[in-house]
Amino acid sequence: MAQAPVVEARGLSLTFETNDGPVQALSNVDLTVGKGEFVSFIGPSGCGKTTFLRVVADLEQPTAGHVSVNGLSPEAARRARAYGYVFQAAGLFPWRTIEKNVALPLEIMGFSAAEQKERVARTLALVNLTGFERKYPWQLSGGMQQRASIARALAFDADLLLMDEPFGALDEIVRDHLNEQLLKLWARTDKTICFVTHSIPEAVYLSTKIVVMSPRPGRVTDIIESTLPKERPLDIRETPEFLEIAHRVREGLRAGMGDE
Amino acid sequence: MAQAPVVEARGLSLTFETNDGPVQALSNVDLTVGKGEFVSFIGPSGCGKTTFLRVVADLEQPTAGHVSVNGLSPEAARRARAYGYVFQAAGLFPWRTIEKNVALPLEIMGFSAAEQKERVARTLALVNLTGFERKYPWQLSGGMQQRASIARALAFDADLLLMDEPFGALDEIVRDHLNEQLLKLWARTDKTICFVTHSIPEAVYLSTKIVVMSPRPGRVTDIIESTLPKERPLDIRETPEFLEIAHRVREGLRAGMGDE
Amino acid sequence: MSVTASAANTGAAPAASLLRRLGQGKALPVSLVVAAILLIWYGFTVYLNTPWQIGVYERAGAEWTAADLVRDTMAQDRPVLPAPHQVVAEIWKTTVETRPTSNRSLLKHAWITLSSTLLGFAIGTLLGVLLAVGIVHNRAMDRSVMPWVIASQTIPILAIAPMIIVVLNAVGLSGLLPKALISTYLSFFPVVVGMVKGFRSPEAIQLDLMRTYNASRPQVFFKLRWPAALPYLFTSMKVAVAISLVGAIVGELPTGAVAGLGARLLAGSYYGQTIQIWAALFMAAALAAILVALVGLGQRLVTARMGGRS
Amino acid sequence: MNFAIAGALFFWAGAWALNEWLVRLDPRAPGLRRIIDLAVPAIFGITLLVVWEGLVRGFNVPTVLLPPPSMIWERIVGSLPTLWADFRQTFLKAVLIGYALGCGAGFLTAIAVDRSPFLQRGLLPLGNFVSALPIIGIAPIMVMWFGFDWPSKAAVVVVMTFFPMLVNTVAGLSASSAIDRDLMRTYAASYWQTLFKLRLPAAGPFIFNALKINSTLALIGAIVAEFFGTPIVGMGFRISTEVGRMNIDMVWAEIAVAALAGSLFYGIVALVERAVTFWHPSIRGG
Amino acid sequence: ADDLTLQLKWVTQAQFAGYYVAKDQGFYEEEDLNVTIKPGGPDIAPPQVLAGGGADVIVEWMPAALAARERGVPLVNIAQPFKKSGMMLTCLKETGIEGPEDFRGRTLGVWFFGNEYPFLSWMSQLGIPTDGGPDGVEVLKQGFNVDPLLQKQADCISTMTYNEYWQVIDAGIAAEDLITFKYEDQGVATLEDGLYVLEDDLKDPAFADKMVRFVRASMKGWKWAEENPDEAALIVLDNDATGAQTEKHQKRMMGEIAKLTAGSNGALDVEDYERTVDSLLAGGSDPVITKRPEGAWTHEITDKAL
Ligand SMILES: Nc1ncnc2c1ncn2[C@@H]1O[C@H](COP(=O)(O)OP(=O)(O)OP(=O)(O)O)[C@@H](O)[C@H]1O
Ligand SMILES: Nc1ncnc2c1ncn2[C@@H]1O[C@H](COP(=O)(O)OP(=O)(O)OP(=O)(O)O)[C@@H](O)[C@H]1O
Ligand SMILES: Cc1ncc(C[n+]2csc(CCO)c2C)c(N)n1
Ligand SMILES: [Mg+2]
Ligand SMILES: [Mg+2]
Repeated sequence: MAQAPVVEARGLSLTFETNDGPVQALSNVDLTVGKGEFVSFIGPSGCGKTTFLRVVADLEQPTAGHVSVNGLSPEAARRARAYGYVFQAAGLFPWRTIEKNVALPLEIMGFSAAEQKERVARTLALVNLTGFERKYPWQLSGGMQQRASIARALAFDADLLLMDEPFGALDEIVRDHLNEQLLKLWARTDKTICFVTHSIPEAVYLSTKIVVMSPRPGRVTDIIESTLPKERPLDIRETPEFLEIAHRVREGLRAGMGDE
Repeated sequence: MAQAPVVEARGLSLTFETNDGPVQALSNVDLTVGKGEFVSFIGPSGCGKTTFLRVVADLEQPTAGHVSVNGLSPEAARRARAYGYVFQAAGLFPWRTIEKNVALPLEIMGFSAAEQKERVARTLALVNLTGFERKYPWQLSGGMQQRASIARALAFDADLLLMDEPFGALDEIVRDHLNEQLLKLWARTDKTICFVTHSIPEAVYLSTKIVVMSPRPGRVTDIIESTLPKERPLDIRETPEFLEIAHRVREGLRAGMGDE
Repeated sequence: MSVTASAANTGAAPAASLLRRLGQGKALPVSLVVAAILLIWYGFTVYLNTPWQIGVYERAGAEWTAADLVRDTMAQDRPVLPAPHQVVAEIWKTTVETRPTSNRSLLKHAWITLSSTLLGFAIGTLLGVLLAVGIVHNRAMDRSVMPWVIASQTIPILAIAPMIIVVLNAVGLSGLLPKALISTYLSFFPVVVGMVKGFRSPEAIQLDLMRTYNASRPQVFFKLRWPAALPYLFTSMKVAVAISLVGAIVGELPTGAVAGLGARLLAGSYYGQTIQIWAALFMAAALAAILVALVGLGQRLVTARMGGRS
Repeated sequence: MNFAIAGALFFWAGAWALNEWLVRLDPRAPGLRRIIDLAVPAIFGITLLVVWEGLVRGFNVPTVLLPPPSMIWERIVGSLPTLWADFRQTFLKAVLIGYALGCGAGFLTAIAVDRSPFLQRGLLPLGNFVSALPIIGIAPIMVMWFGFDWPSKAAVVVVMTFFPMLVNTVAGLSASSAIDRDLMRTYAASYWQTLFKLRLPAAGPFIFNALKINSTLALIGAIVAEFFGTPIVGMGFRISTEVGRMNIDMVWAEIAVAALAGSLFYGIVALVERAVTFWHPSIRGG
Repeated sequence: ADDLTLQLKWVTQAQFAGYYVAKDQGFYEEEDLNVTIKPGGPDIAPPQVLAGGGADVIVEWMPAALAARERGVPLVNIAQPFKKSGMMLTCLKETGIEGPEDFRGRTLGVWFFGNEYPFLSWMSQLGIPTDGGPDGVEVLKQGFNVDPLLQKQADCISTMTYNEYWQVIDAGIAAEDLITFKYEDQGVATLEDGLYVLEDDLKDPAFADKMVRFVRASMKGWKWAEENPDEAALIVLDNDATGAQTEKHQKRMMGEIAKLTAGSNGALDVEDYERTVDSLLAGGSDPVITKRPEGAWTHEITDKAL
């Protein structure tokens, strides 16, 4: 192995203690994400996808097992600002305008004012929100808020992106557009991306590797390596190869559901 | 026309005043939704779908034009508890457990305790949340929260359902399952449903009528009547008829985007 | 104390873990902070009492050393600042060594003050919540009452307290209630301000949801506004209970200052008995701390029952 | 005699009806709206004054107990220089300075308590302890320590305003939502960055609560503190002295000044609040 | 028995021993009276309580009583158990003050709340302005205690012969280190602790009769207290609900009080009254009272009582 894995999980388990007993969210997850990979996570609602990303991001402590990020502990990686995170809910600050929300990580990381301005404008354009810079979050539609939160995570150009259903509330056209943009960005910059989605075509179209998870306790039931080329025009989605992979993913999902 | 329309909009416009100028969210919308129809709204993010539902629900006042619900003003209809509304964000009360959240409208509408219990159990089962009755919202995954909010809207059995991207955060399998359940419910009870979605297949699979909207200011650019039979097995989605309608919708969307 | 003693017996490792546990509990931090404060306090005792003590030496023409000075500054009868142990001794003397029924018992005075504090606090909280409910639900009240509620708080209570008491006496109210009403007067305000904000804190989407159910105002109130306002309620109540105590003490002056911590403070102050003042002050502060802690306990219980996470 | 009472009650009923009608108008024009917003409390206030005048006259209440508003007004007009001197001494010096220091100290203590879990457990209980150091106990001590002039009054105000600020800021600092804190964590934002960019803005509504409560508390504190030794100027001095001299109209004149100043002070804080926490549902309109 | 409420001017102390003794020894009971004694405090204006119906009769100083009369509370003196004034100004010798002429430029502590009248009229008779300046005196509103003197925040403070003066002594300052200016000696004494009622009440014969019995019993109490000062002090101590008074202090206070009540049988001495009024009227530009009061006293009660 020439390159150290970006994310490596070994025997990872996580149990939440709740008022009416423990909930096992992750059970014995093993996974390796190499540098430059685009990994999609797919699995039924409540199977632990978010929880896995949160463990990687050092927002949740595993009850057993081990994770490393860029060879570091999740905490060290977080401190090194190794990743950008797009949450499942937009989580914009109501007291900041859209542009200020996007500028937030830039301010924290100490970018110059000019650089901030340039990056905010660029990423807002990327997610089609030019013209809404001065609006407050509650003045945007649900999809627009989600796009603003994507822009916020992209703005500071982390090498690892953790994206939790970023395109869930978007229409097909904007989604296609953003899928393309994301792929371009990925191809251009050699970022590593962990991407949660519920859309099988989206997962197949974007990923080099698709992780299929099964519910309660969340386990990895299948890992499908994509055979698609790195260059992917939108109409690759009609090729038999594409449909074949999509079929495998669907089968994997069904199998995982079956044994619940 | 034997039956009065359930929702009727004529020349409906709505402009929001914001700190940096007015935003026109709806412009001159005309639409009729008959009793027992299943109408999907599809359109790019920020085109006014949510705003339209909110006007019907009497949560927003149009700046021009006219809407009626069951022949009444939106306000009168709201007072008559004519509809159930599923919001785009789950909006569960954090201090209530899931079952208490679902029971909320039942409490308000004065159902007996036994009836409440029965209905909560039934609708939670419908959305696959049995076993999570006693959890608090923040102990659920994003998709589970969304399902809880769907259960809450279904619990009191309104004749008109306004659903704003109810299945956005759900995986394909759960989504298929809920799609089927919703269709069954609709067929069985003769409810009228207004349904916002970003998924073209979903819209085609579910609807008797698909309303395509275009962005800023939100206008209705196309209304497509479905020719599919009322009885719809899941595999209807592979029939040519289905694909033909989906194609029309996609074209309609593209056309709407084009003239922006 | 006994905890540390038993720790010493059980060996080093458990002792270390016990220390850690103590560090996580309140005991250790509180005692450290208290120790720091005591140290500073003793310092100030010597510093502030020195000028007077030197005067005494000079008038007596006595020889004195630094050690004498330190000892004597901590043993004055009417110190500028009494030493902590003098205050403790006074408290001990007037609580433990005195019959609780005696006029000299600090416990008796504390109880008298406490009873009007609690009564005033209860009425004040109730009144504050009711006013907030009115203000949130009725535009006319919002517009007209709120400014005057604010103005009412700028009236120095001590100035009108005698008149209140005279008037209340004239209509046949005497004893506990007039004093309690002064507590009420001070304590309802933080509750109004906090609860108006709290009742208005539900998110738009939550209110919209209730609207779609055509929920009645009481339903919106009890099922949404009230639970959403609870964090504000408890914060307000903490402030209110503390102010209530101040009100009860202030209220004891125009009622003839016959009994209660306020009367005690006043008498101490009238006769320049600083030690007695500080003892009463401490008693009052301890009462306040206990009351605030009780409200905090209620807060934790209720928050736990409501899902326990923001 | 009953003519005055009946007249007052009649006026009250009329004004009430007028107000109910006014708030129901709800005009679209913003100018008219503003006028109504001002008119309603004004009418309410005028009603209070008329009822007061009527009752005092009607029941022949001795003026040493409660003078009628008209008499108080005459006194205000006749004693402007005295009122101004008292106002300067008490409000401009003791209240404002004490308020700034007390709110500042409460705020900083809350931050310190928040920053260090050790202090949180060690200092917060003691903060509660300070909360009710009764004003009549500390006022003489402050006079002893800081002298007769306004600094001792400001010190009393500091002690009085400290606790509400402490409690509210501590509560406010835990008001940000879990997901927002997680977001800041993903940026590896420093404690101070999280504080300034997330937790303080989220705490804004609580902090302003304290600022509002304290704006009136500070005034009460400064005035009451002057009962315990002062140079012979100041609102509290005047009030206690004139009570002793049976010049109750002068007492109420000072009270009127206090109420006016306090309300203005509160109003300014409320305006700043609207500007700073514009995003909160309670202000955005819920 | 007839109910009757007495409002004192200050907290429970030997200054009011006569009333407590009368109650304790059953003198009021003998007169078929059921007397409630309300202690005062720094915030209680007895005339206000009287006007508000909270008391039937009050203990008040004459300057304050006459001032209140001018302000519309028609107080009438019905008895005057105190013959002499106990007020004085106490200064530290080390300040170099030797006589009233040295007051200029000094800081003096004065009690307000209606107790400032004797001081103000004294100063105006001396021609010393009281609004600061190098030529006048700097006046401080003195708190409840003698701290300003001990802390050297004031050059002189107001004291009563029976109370604050001894607190200064108790604080460890020797009498030789002090210089005192008694109002009696300065010829500016005004009458202190008298009994006052509302003029209108007196017109009611039943009320007047009650007052006769009250004054008779109270004076009996006072004489008893003068003769048994130590027992009287203990009775006062029993009635102190704050538990703050000390036996030593109250016994000594009783001794000093006895010196002030001696020489009064309870009836107002008209000469003393005139002297007080003259002193108050002599206030220059800002006199305490503007015109000679009429009907401010009566011998009607004492004549019947004694
Ligand atoms: N803070 C928590 N406390 C207790 N249980 C939790 C908590 N967070 C998540 N869970 C539980 O852990 C499980 C996994 O949740 P997670 O959010 O990872 O699901 P997910 O795969 O992201 O689902 P979705 O697609 O619906 O977002 C769920 O059963 C959920 O109830
Ligand atoms: N409260 C508001 N104030 C100002 N502008 C608003 C407000 N609510 C919505 N808008 C604007 O109205 C337009 C339509 O919003 P709407 O929420 O109806 O979109 P939508 O079709 O539901 O989009 P999405 O699919 O992203 O949810 C958007 O441009 C939005 O910015
Ligand atoms: C605010 C205040 N006002 C007056 C006095 C003084 N005072 C009132 S009655 C009385 C009789 C003697 O005890 C004395 C001395 C004070 N101490 N504090
Ligand atoms: Mg999730
Ligand atoms: Mg929407």
